Parts: sequence; C-alpha cells; structure tokens
Amino acid sequence: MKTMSRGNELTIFLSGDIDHHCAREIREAADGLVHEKQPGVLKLNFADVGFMDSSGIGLIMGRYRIMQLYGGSLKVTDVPEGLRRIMELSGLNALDVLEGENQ
Amino acid sequence: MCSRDPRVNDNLGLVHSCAAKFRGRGIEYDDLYQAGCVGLIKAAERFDPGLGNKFSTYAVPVILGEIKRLFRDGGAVKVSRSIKELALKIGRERESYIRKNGTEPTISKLAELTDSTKESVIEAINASTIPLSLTATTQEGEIQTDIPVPSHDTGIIELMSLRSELERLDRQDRLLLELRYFRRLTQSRTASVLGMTQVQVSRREKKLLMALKRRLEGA
Amino acid sequence: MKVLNEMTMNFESRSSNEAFARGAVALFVAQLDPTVSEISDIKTAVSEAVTNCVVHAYTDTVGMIRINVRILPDNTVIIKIADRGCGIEDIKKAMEPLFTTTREQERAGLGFAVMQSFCDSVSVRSTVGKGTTVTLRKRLSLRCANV
Amino acid sequence: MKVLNEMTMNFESRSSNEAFARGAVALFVAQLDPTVSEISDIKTAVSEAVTNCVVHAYTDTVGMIRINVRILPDNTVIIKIADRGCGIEDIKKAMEPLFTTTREQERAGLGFAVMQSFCDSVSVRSTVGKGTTVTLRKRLSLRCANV
Ligand SMILES: Nc1ncnc2c1ncn2[C@@H]1O[C@H](COP(=O)(O)OP(=O)(O)OP(=O)(O)O)[C@@H](O)[C@H]1O
Ligand SMILES: Nc1ncnc2c1ncn2[C@@H]1O[C@H](COP(=O)(O)OP(=O)(O)OP(=O)(O)O)[C@@H](O)[C@H]1O
Ligand SMILES: [Mg+2]
Ligand SMILES: [Mg+2]
Repeated sequence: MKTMSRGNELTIFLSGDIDHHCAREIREAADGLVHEKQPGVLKLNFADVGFMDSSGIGLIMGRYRIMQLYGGSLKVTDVPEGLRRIMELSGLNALDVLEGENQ
Repeated sequence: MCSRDPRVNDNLGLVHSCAAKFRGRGIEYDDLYQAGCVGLIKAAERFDPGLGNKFSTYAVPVILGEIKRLFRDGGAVKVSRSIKELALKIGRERESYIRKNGTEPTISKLAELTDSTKESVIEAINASTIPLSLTATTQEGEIQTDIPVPSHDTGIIELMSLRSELERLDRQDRLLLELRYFRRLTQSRTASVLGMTQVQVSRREKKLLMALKRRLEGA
Repeated sequence: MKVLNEMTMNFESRSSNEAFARGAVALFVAQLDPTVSEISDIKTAVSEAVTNCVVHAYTDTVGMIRINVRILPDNTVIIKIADRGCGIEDIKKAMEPLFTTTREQERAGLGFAVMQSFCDSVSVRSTVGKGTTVTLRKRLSLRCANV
Repeated sequence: MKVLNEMTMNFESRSSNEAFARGAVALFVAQLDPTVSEISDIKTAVSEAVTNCVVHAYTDTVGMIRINVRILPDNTVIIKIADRGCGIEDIKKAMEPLFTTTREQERAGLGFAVMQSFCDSVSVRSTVGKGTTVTLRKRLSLRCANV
C-alpha cells in the first residue's frame, strides 16, 4: 500500500478491487498507520481502484469515525467515474468527505 | 524454409497446425511458426525410425514444446502486470472512443481497438483498474461528461450521517435511537425495552434529534 | 421466455472466491457485448449478494454458494445467487437501506440498496434455517451479439 | 489430499461458451497467484477439452458440459471436464497426435497432444454413448497466496 505524508496530512493510495475479501487487510493497515502517525487529515486516494462494493463504503465510514475519534477529518479523493454512483448512493456526499465535488 | 531432410519439408503443415493452437495468446503467428520449425528440425535430427513410431507422432510434442518455450521465456511475469498494461490501454481507447462518438464502446469494440479478445478485456476489467476519467476533451476543449446521478434518497444520507454521530452518544441514548430509527420500534415498545415510559422516550428522542441536527448542520 | 444461454456454478463461501464469482458472471454476460459500465453494475450487484452469503448466510462455517445466470432473447440477464445458510427472518426489513445485523465488520447495511440501484429488479426468497435466493434482473441496452 | 478450494460449473455446449469456460477457470486458478504462462497453459488445455465436447461429444446437439476445479495444498490444480455425449471408442488412439475423426472441419487431431504438452498429466475416462471425462493436472510453481 502506497502512502504519502505531508505536514499533518496522510494520504493512502488504494488500488485494485475493494471487496469484502480484501477490506480487512486494508482496514488493518490503514488503522495501523493512523494510530502511528495521528494525522489531522486522512486522505484516501481512489485513483487506482477499479472495483468497489459496499465493503468499500464500510471502509470509508469506519475511517471517518476513527478520524472523528482522533479529532481529525477524512477526505476521499480521485474517485474514478465508475465508482461515483456507489459513493453517491451511500450518501457519502453528506458527510463532506468527497473531495473535488462541485456542490 | 528449405532443408535437406525431406521429413522437414514434408511436415511444414504440421508446424502450421501446431502454431495455430497458440494463436491469440500475445505472440505473433510468424514467431510461433518459426519456433515450431526449430522443433521440427530437432525432431527430424533425433528421429529413430527403428523404434517403430511414425515421424509425425514423434515430432508433434517436440514442435509443441519448442513453441511453448516462447511463452515460458517471457512467462515468469505475474499475471497482474500484463493485465494492468492491457487495462491501461483499454482505458485510453475507451476514453478516446467516447470523445469521438459520444457513446460508450461495447466490450467487443474495446477488444477490437486494443487488439485483444473480448475475454481478455473482461479479465483486465476484472483484475484491475480501467481508469474512467471524469472529464472528456472535445475539439472545443474540456467538457464534463454527464454522469447519471441516481436520485438519492435524502433519508439515506441523513441516516448515514446520523449513524456516525450516534457513536458519540451515551449507551442509553444510542440504544433509544437505534431502536426507534434503525429497528423501527414504536415509542411504547422502545419504552418497555429501555424501562422508560412512552412520554419519557418521546421527550428524550426529541431532544436528541434536535442536538444531532444542530451538530450535523454545524459540521 | 425462452432462455438463450444458461450457466450454473457452485463454489465454497470463502471470501477468496468473491472476485472469482463476480468475474465469472461478467465473463458469461460478456456474450451480450455489454459496455464497461453495464458489466461493472452487474459485478457490483453480484459482489454484494455473494458477500452476503459469505458474511451472513454462513457466518462461522463454509457452505456452498450457487449462482445461475440466464440470458433471455430480449437482452435481459437473470442472475440467481443462492445459499443454504441461516436464512433471513424479515426480508422486508433486511432490504431497507442501512439495516444490518452485523456491527463488528463495518457493514453499512447498503448491500440490498446497491443491488437495487444497479439492477432493474431484485427479489429475495428466504426460509430461516434453509437458505436464501436473491434474483437480480438487468436488461442490457444493446442487442445480442454472439449468442 | 485435502482440497483447499473447489468450484463446479455447468453450461451448454455452445461455442460462444468456450471463452467463458476457460476464462472462468483462469479466474478461479488466479487465487494461486500464477504466472502468465501458467495461466495461459491452463487456459489452452481447458479450451481444447471444452472444444472437444462442443465438436465431438455433442456433434449435432447442444448438451451440458461440467467443469470441476480443485486446488490442493501442494499448489496442484485438478480440472475435470465432463460431457454426457457420444463417448470415445478407442481412447488410446484418440490421444495419438494427429488422430482425428472429423475430416471436414479444420481439426488437426492435436487437441490431446496440446493438453499433454501443457499439463503435468492428462487422463481420459469414456463410455461410448454415455460420455467422457478428461482430467487435467498441473502443479504451479509458486506457493499459494490467497487461499
Ligand atoms: N444471504 C443472506 N443470508 C442471511 N442473511 C442475509 C443474507 N443477505 C442479507 N442478509 C441479512 O440482510 C441484512 C442486510 O443486508 P445488506 O447486504 O443490505 O447489508 P449488510 O450486508 O449488513 O451490509 P453491507 O452489505 O453494506 O456490507 C444483513 O445484515 C443480514 O442480516
Ligand atoms: N469429449 C469427446 N467426446 C467424444 N469424442 C472425443 C472427445 N474428445 C475427443 N474425442 C475424439 O478424439 C479425437 C482426437 O481429439 P483431439 O482433440 O486430439 O483432436 P481433434 O479434436 O480431432 O482435432 P483438434 O483438437 O486439433 O482440433 C477426436 O477427433 C474425437 O474423435
Ligand atoms: Mg451486504
Ligand atoms: Mg480437439
């Protein structure tokens, strides 16, 4: 998993398919990083994600809660067109985590 | 191809038949045929008629083995890498097709455009990312493609945000909202579960919702 | 309506089979020459249904999942995902957005909502203790190419 | 040996299903994290066996083809391709390179030779009038990744 740290911002570059099978691994890795670095902003970059189902939504919601717990915030960035529908369906817009949305 | 051994010249058709079995696997037919010919020559050199086999029976596995070697040499590559490359190509072709024609290409069109099979297009889509970019460029410049946005149910959105806010409440309050809004229990049923009266539930619920609303709006 | 082509597969409810299942359905449906987004809708819906079998139907065991795909002449695809797991008590409630019975695993309770949004119709049959069958229906925009 | 994972599929003997069949097997085997050439060997061998069912087993009809794939702990893949078609009279002869019973089409009589060249072992069971089962066995070089 590629990551980038800049200031108090931590970016995790997700890739491939996000389904129930691999969500746990991603979750554990991400939470480990957040715990260690305690970033103010966690960015999940979806540019290289080809497939996602509701497990991906669960993953985002879970990180959202954890970031709130730490008093930080979560941003979801570079969502490919093919994944927008499921992101929107889940109501993630309302949480203001989707970056680059022109409201 | 010309050889002094008549067995070689007489069996070139065999090489074609063998090479044909490997078509569409990413190696040019000419290269397949060449490798097959090497196999045929090796077979002709080693063949011993005294053993009672037909030459062709002996030659086929040798020819196949030689052709297969072509794949083996480049073949230590992990599947994901070659598929990723195809996926990139598919993404590019798809985008330029949409730009030119205004509609999405079908899988068979994409196979044609990327010089691959429908099956490998699907596999590439299955195995990795097809970058589906948000913007498309036309002659007039960059335009935003229309993404069909499903009419979303604001109820879902509210509930979704609500759920994450719920985590902050104390146990009793969380249970109350959980029972009322996620389990859809009536106020009196909720009251009996929580050991409260219906009026208490009603009041507490109202208060909690107001507070949540303020927090969600303030966020 | 006459079935133009049909496929059935059986596999174990291991999470490592989730990618296989949606991929195999996509390959079968590819005969209809769909677009990338139609394929991706189908894969997402199948993934939800299969994950539900792995997570809910057979929570602490490994059981068999059966998928049946039919192609109809009007370019409709019918996909049935069946398990013989625990079953669903209240189907109507289960299908409500955000309803979930598993908290721990970060399930959002959106699986059925996703299936409904990505398919033309979703129907569920279930018997507690016997299992569940989810039927997805989607009509593709283009005419049949190769069948 | 214990089976780590297993999948079975049933589909009609239409030539449009050939690509689906080898693709689905490849997807299932992909769990073992194989190399391009290993996957491609398996696809070629499966393709030959499935084509034989379409062309020879059910010459003028459409029948069912069943594929079963098992993954063993030592990274061996066992693939059974079975039909209930006409069967093979003389298996030994049928497996000889260049032996073919269909003249008209461009069949070269190389199908079994290709399967043998691409797999570690090929075995055939057949009963005339009842059908044929071809069993392919291949051990992959790398250890199991995801199962
Ligand atoms: N095959 C099944 N067998 C038994 N119960 C099921 C099955 N599918 C769904 N359910 C029940 O229906 C509920 C709702 O399913 P749904 O897919 O909508 O949400 P989820 O799986 O809980 O969360 P998500 O799909 O967002 O990860 C599940 O929590 C579960 O109780
Ligand atoms: N599933 C089957 N059912 C009945 N007969 C079969 C089956 N598979 C193979 N055969 C018989 O075995 C012969 C040899 O098969 P093989 O695949 O080696 O060659 P082919 O199919 O004739 O030609 P090619 O595979 O090169 O196109 C066939 O011609 C056919 O008579
Ligand atoms: Mg679900
Ligand atoms: Mg053959």
